[in-house]
Amino acid sequence: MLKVEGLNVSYGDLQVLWDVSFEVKEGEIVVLLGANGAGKSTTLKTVSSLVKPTTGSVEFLGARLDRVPSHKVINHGLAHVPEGRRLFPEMTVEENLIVGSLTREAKAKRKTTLEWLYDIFPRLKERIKQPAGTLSGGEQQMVAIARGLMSLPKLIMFDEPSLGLAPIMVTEIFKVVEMVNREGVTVLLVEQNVHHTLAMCNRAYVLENGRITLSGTGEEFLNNDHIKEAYLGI
Amino acid sequence: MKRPSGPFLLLVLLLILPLILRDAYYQHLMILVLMWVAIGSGWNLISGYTGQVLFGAAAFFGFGAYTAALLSSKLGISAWWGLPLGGILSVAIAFPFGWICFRLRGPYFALATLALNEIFRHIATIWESLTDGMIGILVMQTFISKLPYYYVALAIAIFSIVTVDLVMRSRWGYYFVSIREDQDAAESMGIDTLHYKMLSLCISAFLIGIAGALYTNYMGFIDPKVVFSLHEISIMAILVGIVGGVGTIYGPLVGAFIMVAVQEIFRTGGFGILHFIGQSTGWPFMSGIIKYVSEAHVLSFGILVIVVILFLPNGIVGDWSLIRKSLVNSKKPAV
Amino acid sequence: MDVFLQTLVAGVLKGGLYALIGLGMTLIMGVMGIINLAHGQFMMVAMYITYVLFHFFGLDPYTTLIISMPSLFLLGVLIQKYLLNPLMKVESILPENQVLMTVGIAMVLTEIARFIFSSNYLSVRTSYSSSAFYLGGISFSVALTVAFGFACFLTLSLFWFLIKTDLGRSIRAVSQDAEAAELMGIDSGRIKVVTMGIGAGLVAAAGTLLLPIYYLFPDIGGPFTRKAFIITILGGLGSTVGAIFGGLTLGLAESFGATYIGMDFEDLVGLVIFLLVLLFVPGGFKRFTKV
Amino acid sequence: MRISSFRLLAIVSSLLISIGLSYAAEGPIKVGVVLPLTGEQAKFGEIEKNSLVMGLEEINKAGGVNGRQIELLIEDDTGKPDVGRSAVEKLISQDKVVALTGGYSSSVTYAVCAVAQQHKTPFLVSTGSSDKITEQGWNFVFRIAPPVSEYPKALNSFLSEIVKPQSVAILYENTLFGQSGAKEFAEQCEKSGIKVLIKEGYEAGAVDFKPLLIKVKAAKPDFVYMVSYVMDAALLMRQSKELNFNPKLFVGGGAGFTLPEFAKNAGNAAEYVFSADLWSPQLPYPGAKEYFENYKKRYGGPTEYHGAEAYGCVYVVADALKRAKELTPAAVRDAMAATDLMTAFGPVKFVSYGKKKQQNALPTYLVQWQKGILETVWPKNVATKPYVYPVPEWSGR
Amino acid sequence: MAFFKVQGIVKFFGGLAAVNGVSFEVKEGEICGLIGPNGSGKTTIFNLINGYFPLTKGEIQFQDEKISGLKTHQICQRGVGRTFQVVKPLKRMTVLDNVIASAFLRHHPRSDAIKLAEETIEFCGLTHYKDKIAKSLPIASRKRLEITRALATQPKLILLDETAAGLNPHELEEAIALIKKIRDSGITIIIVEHIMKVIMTISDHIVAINHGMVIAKGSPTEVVSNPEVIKAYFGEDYRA
Repeated sequence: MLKVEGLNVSYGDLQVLWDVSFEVKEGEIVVLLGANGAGKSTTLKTVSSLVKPTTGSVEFLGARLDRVPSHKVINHGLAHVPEGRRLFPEMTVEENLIVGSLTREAKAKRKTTLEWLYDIFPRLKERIKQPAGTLSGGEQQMVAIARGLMSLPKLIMFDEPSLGLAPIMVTEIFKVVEMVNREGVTVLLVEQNVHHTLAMCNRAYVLENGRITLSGTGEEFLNNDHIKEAYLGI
Repeated sequence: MKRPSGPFLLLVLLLILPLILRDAYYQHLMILVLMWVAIGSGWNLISGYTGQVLFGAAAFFGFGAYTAALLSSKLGISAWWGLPLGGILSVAIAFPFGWICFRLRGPYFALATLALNEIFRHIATIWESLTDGMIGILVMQTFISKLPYYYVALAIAIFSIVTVDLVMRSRWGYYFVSIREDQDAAESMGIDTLHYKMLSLCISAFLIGIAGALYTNYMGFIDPKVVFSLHEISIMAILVGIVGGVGTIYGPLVGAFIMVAVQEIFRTGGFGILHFIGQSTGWPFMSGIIKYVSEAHVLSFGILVIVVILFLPNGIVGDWSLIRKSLVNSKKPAV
Repeated sequence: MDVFLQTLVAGVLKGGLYALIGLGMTLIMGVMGIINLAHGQFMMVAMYITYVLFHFFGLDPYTTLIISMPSLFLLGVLIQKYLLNPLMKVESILPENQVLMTVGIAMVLTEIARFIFSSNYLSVRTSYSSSAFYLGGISFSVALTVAFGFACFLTLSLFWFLIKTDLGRSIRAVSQDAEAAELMGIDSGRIKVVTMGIGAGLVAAAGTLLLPIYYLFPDIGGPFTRKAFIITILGGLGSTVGAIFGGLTLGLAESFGATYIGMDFEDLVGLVIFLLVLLFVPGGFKRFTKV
Repeated sequence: MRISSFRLLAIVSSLLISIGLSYAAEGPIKVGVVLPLTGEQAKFGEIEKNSLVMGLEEINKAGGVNGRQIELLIEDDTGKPDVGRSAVEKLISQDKVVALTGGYSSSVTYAVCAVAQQHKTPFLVSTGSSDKITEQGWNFVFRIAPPVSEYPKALNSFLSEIVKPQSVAILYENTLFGQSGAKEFAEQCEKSGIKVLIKEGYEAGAVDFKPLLIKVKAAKPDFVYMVSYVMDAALLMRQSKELNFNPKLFVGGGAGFTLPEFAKNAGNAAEYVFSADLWSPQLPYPGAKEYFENYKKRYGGPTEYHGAEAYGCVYVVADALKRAKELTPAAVRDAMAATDLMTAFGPVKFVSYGKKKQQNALPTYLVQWQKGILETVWPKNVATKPYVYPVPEWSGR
Repeated sequence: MAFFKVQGIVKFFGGLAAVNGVSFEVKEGEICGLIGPNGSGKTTIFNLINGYFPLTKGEIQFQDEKISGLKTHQICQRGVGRTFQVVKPLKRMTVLDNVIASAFLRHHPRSDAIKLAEETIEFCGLTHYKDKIAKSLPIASRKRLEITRALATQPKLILLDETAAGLNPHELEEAIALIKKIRDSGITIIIVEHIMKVIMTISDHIVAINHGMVIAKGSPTEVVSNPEVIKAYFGEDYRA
């Protein structure tokens, strides 16, 4: 479904990704693991064309996304829920969601999508008219996820959805991610939170210093010491 | 280290220029250029080097000009004392000015200085008992010949350039540029940014204030609309700065020369060339062209600003290497 | 009491017009982060368009809105597309070069107007230009009241547009988080162009509405640019509701200043309030409006 | 890098200089003119320029000066003193003019006069109305127009003979013209026992005068004296009408209140408004009416007193050139000082009184808008129509 | 008496506590590592020590003097230098000028400042880049320039914020060597670092933070085996 091959990405003269390749198949949950600064967010930004690679390609359902301007990526059925949620703080919850459905198809189904999402996130329904900036961190994350789903994507990318959340909220967010996947949306997840993600993912890749150093199934990873080394340096 | 000979040659040229160029008209233009060098240098120090874009240079210019004029009209002291005093009082006004404006950064700083500029102009207009309002103040000119004014203006211009040059070579200069490049980094390097921004503003105010006092002495007449003018002084100061080269020692010199020259070329229809062509050929449409050209001098300033900002963002001196490259090697894009 | 009420009415009516001027500037500020120092000059251009249509084609000034607003929209679009957007890529020592660019644009617009129309004062005289009606001894200028009404209407339309349409929501999204907006499929470059157009269109409306009671010459832009940025900062940068508060505040401050301090101080009062707000209420009146 | 940039500078500057010097043509008698032809004041510069050119052509057609033609070298001062000075320096030192005229804004005129005086070149000021210009003891500076303080001369006699008011409100624009006009008038009122209830300036270009006017209305002055320029004047009158403010008189201090645009813009609110005036085509001066008609025919628009001043100037200059012993600036000055000429603008004779030197002393007039026409109503001997006083209330107009 | 002491510092942004009651001490001459997952508040703590943000509550002491409440530049003058996570070089100045600007803090005649700057550049191994414009440097050198500039203020305590992020293995080795060299020259160091390899090898003492609170303190091995720390990094029920 999504095929990333040989990505090299630099910010000015600072190269952050070195020959990164990976693949996501339809219906999967794939996790990109890695310590801070390893290049996870950059990878996602490159996939959604916010950052242009120096070499390499991003292919999604037969289209070369790296050749598409970033605002058109969503038309191909790929949504990106960015790190730090990035809601529109002065707009209400509902408006945030609506802005997620600006593509033609999504717009046509806006009403039903909204109802569907309010079913999934009953908590948001209570806060439709509240400015997004006034919500708690967990609620904001839910709005961000829901906003991503509003475009009815075939694949959705989450960038550290558990960041800065209390442990209980983290568990809940991951439940949501699994649920989204059960609804038939393929998921590409970037996380630090190793345990949760590995337990639920189909496959995982490890990024270290801008390079993919490991790949395999979740089970394989749970028992691999390399992860621990990458994270804790022991 | 060998001293660069360029500035020295220039100095000699400027010193003997009025002796070669006896024409009072060109001497007058040169005096204006030199006055703008001082204003431009002052603007450049706070804006170009310290990075705090000043939209209110006229506040200091007007203050210096009024200091000189009031000395003469109210106290009967020679307006020439206005040169040092105008500078000093401009520094005094720079303190509250800075206290207000330096709470703000970037464009907000710029707007605050613009607002203060306007406030000063209004006060000078309304406070008729002191300033005579728009009736203005007359100061009798001391000399008939242009030469004394020329050399005073030259001295002020040299003083400005040398001051800025010396400051920029000193610790202060390093601090000013550090503040421009990154205020947070500067703070964490132990630089009291507020203090040094204020210092920079004070030096700027001093130079611009002296130029204002020179204006009073030379022109002999001031009113609030002339010396506190947003367009003729504040914006013009910015133009001199950015056209010549932001953050360069000799940028204001080049900028002042170009701005005065452009104004005169347009105003006079290419120093009479168009007129001459019109007369010698007898083409009737030449007079129309002359009219349009002479009306276009402010338009040309506007276009100059747009072109410089888009293509020479660092001004003529700042982007000199770029210009030279494109002149020498015009086929290839100069980057 | 009459003096007070008449001052109040004068301030509110003028404030409505100011709000309209400030709204466009605020919108531009919010989305582009640019202080548009050519805003008053946009207004001047619109006034000339109205003048020409009235003078040569006999169109009523109010009907010329349907031409002046789209024309200025186009002007704004062209300026953003060909002068301001390319500037994003130019690296310069002074980050304020966008503001300086708008100063250059303002000069060029003014001088082009002078080229075409000379410096003469021009005006548009209609039957309602100098008529007034009275409510309890308080006089309401017909044209100013109509202008106020139009200003309210346009303001409400703008709100409707910003809140209810996808394009409006996109504009707000870009102003709050441009990168996130890109991820939602919004072309922020295009939104900037459109926003500049809308901002110019709004101030065009203000100019056209003002013309029947005022007059016109090329340098009229400068004072209105100054008023516009005062309003924008009073209102809290980028806040549309704030711009209305800012406009009314400035209108009232000027009127009450003129009545109770002195007409000399009219402009001064505005400027001093501007500085005070800038210094002591960093968010402008946005702080008190919560929107 | 530095050196080469300076070399370029040197080349450019020497090029400019050589061009400037090479342009010096032989020909007719040269007279310099400094006027604002661009910028905010261009409108008046244009009227004065047109009038000068018209007068010049008439003179040249009639044989010029002693058989020689006159050439006017007209320079734009853009309304800025430093630029005006550039212009006059150029006229004197490069074009070697024998006399100068023009001068619209007072600040520019002052700067320019100082230069003329220093270079001993006679300067006949057409407008520059600041009193101070002829108070400097400059013997090369002459002024054809009365200074701003004398504009309301005729008004004063009208007030003391007919209206006998107790109180006045003075409104003025914050320009040299407004501030000095208001100051002088307030002093004159105090002297003649008229109480100044309100004296308040405003920044030219205000949108709304109502706050000011309701305050004035509440103070109930007998009459209102306004020194305003045309558009502000029209707004003031319109808004006075809207406020139904009915003092005994509205009087303009010249400038804006006498122009056709005022009547056009104020509409019926202009009716019965008085104004001080320096000149009108109905005055019994030879050529006044013809000048007005010819101007209208040739330039398609009406002229007013600024134009008449300039038109008078060119005749005065020609007269002085004619009488000058030789064509040097000093001789022309001497001839000009002895001027005694009747022009379309009025009699011209340069006299010294008070602090003033070489100032043309002219009577001024009171005019009133009646049925959309500006009629001269005072002094009686030159009146074209009797004055309308008392003025009916707004509801009765 | 502690050399450097942070006592119950609290920082609220809006209603959220970014730092909530953090206390720790640093002894003279040691390297103290500050670790924690992304967003746990480490950089905020640096900004509080450095005076960039005012404290909501608590106190910071340096050499028995209260430094909280002072301005950033005053804190620097007291002898606390810092580097930034996102490097802030003075872009249009040369490397030498960057460092001279710092060196002026304690060395007034220009010649002295230049001498110190050159020595510091030498010390940090940037001599090769001395006359280059700062913005043209590769990232590793820019990070090094941050350290050089901080050292030129001759601090007694230096705060290093992610000095090693984005470096390749070879550069990493060099960075570690430099940090050790700085410590050996008698300067106390507090370091925030994500690359555990770096922090484990050089720290004498580690403070782990999560959600703006201290969850563990002690030697590197102690902290890494602390269940709270593992939980913070790997999630609730990771089996270590």
